Amino acid sequence: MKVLYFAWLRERIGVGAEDVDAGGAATVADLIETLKGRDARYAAAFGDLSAVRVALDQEQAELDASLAGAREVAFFPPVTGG
Amino acid sequence: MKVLYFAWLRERIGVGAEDVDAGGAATVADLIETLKGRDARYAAAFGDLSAVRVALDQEQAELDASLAGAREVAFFPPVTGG
Amino acid sequence: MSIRVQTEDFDVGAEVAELTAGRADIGAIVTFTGLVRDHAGSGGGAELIAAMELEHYPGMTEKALAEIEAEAHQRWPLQATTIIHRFGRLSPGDRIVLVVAASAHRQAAFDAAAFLMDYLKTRAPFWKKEETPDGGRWVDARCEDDAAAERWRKG
Amino acid sequence: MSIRVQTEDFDVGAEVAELTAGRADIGAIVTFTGLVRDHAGSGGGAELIAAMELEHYPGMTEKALAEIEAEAHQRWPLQATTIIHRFGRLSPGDRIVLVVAASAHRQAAFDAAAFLMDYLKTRAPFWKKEETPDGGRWVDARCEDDAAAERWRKG
Repeated sequence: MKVLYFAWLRERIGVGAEDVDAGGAATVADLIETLKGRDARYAAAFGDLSAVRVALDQEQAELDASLAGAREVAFFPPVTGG
Repeated sequence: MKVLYFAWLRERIGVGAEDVDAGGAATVADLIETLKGRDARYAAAFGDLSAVRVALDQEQAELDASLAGAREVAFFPPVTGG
Repeated sequence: MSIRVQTEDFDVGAEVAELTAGRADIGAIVTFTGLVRDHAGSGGGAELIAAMELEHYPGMTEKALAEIEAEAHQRWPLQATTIIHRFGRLSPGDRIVLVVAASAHRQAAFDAAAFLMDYLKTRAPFWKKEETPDGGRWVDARCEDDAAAERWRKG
Repeated sequence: MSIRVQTEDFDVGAEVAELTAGRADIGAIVTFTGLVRDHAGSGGGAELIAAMELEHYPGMTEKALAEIEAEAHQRWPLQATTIIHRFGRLSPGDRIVLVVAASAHRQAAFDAAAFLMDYLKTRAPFWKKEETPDGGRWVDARCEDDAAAERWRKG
């Protein structure tokens, strides 16, 4: 599964995109727990989930959404365009 | 006193500006009565006062406004700019 | 603040560029351009318009536009505004009017531009005559325009 | 309908001209241009901004903008719309975003342009990082932007 990070999530984790073996993760929240277990950078990036948004295959989704069928997961802070 | 007419008031009366001796006219309404007495063109132009607006010295005013001090009176239909 | 009443056309991009030249405190610019449509009526009626004649009241027009512009600056934190209104003979597709409002914030720019247009339509002494296949016809004032201007009234 | 996500600057006048070329059924065009301000904070804070870095999510950005534009066309009788959003490194005074809405009627053009901006600010995946004398700082999402987008929700 392709996982993307944007803005300060990308900066804290140190990478913009990576392939992740989601393993047994059924939901976005499960995937976040798996990532947080990797190392301190992920734990810091996902420390405050109220500031984290997710998109599944380029559509905004909730953090408890199912990962079934998703090929691309993106994590980012609330958007500030315009 | 200088009197101006715009849009269809100008067309009906046949003149855009003229000097008028307001005589004893104390209000705009008095002036309109004086003008209507002149001939059929004025009577036609001022036939429906609900469609007539007035400005005194280039400021919109009511038809019962006093003419005291006014040097320029303009009659026109409701504006349609923009 | 800039007001022009003219027969010549205007360039929206050039007006915006002039207003922002050499400054970096503006965050939002809203422009409104009004154009002559080729069909009469608010619903885009069936009657073709060959041309439009715009008459105005020189002197009072400039005064009314200056008042409208000053009122917008009193109501919103605006950094700059431009009002250009053409008069004379215009063809379908021609630009009639331009309003530009610049502010640090987008809501102020949007509100001020809408306000300027609403007040301009109900207070500035312009009259439109449409030339149709049936002859010339003075455009009636629209109740919706009065209602639109009314919403800015303070209680 | 036209959407562009690009590093290059844009020309407001040229965009408006392209949208109206060869047609005379448009009565009203509203444009919104957003610019980089030289001071941080919604109140025009004291902190100087040297530059702004705009990051986005290629692919999702275009999809989100297309959805926002389609929704505007469903809600209002629009004849044409344009959305241009820049990304990359920008300086104070630089243009960031352009929204254009064209309609036969002015209220539809105003409402659609405001709607496009409100939705773009809360749904399009862009992030801004400001460079200040104290270093780089990611701009926080503003509650006012969520509230502004919320007002278009249907009951």
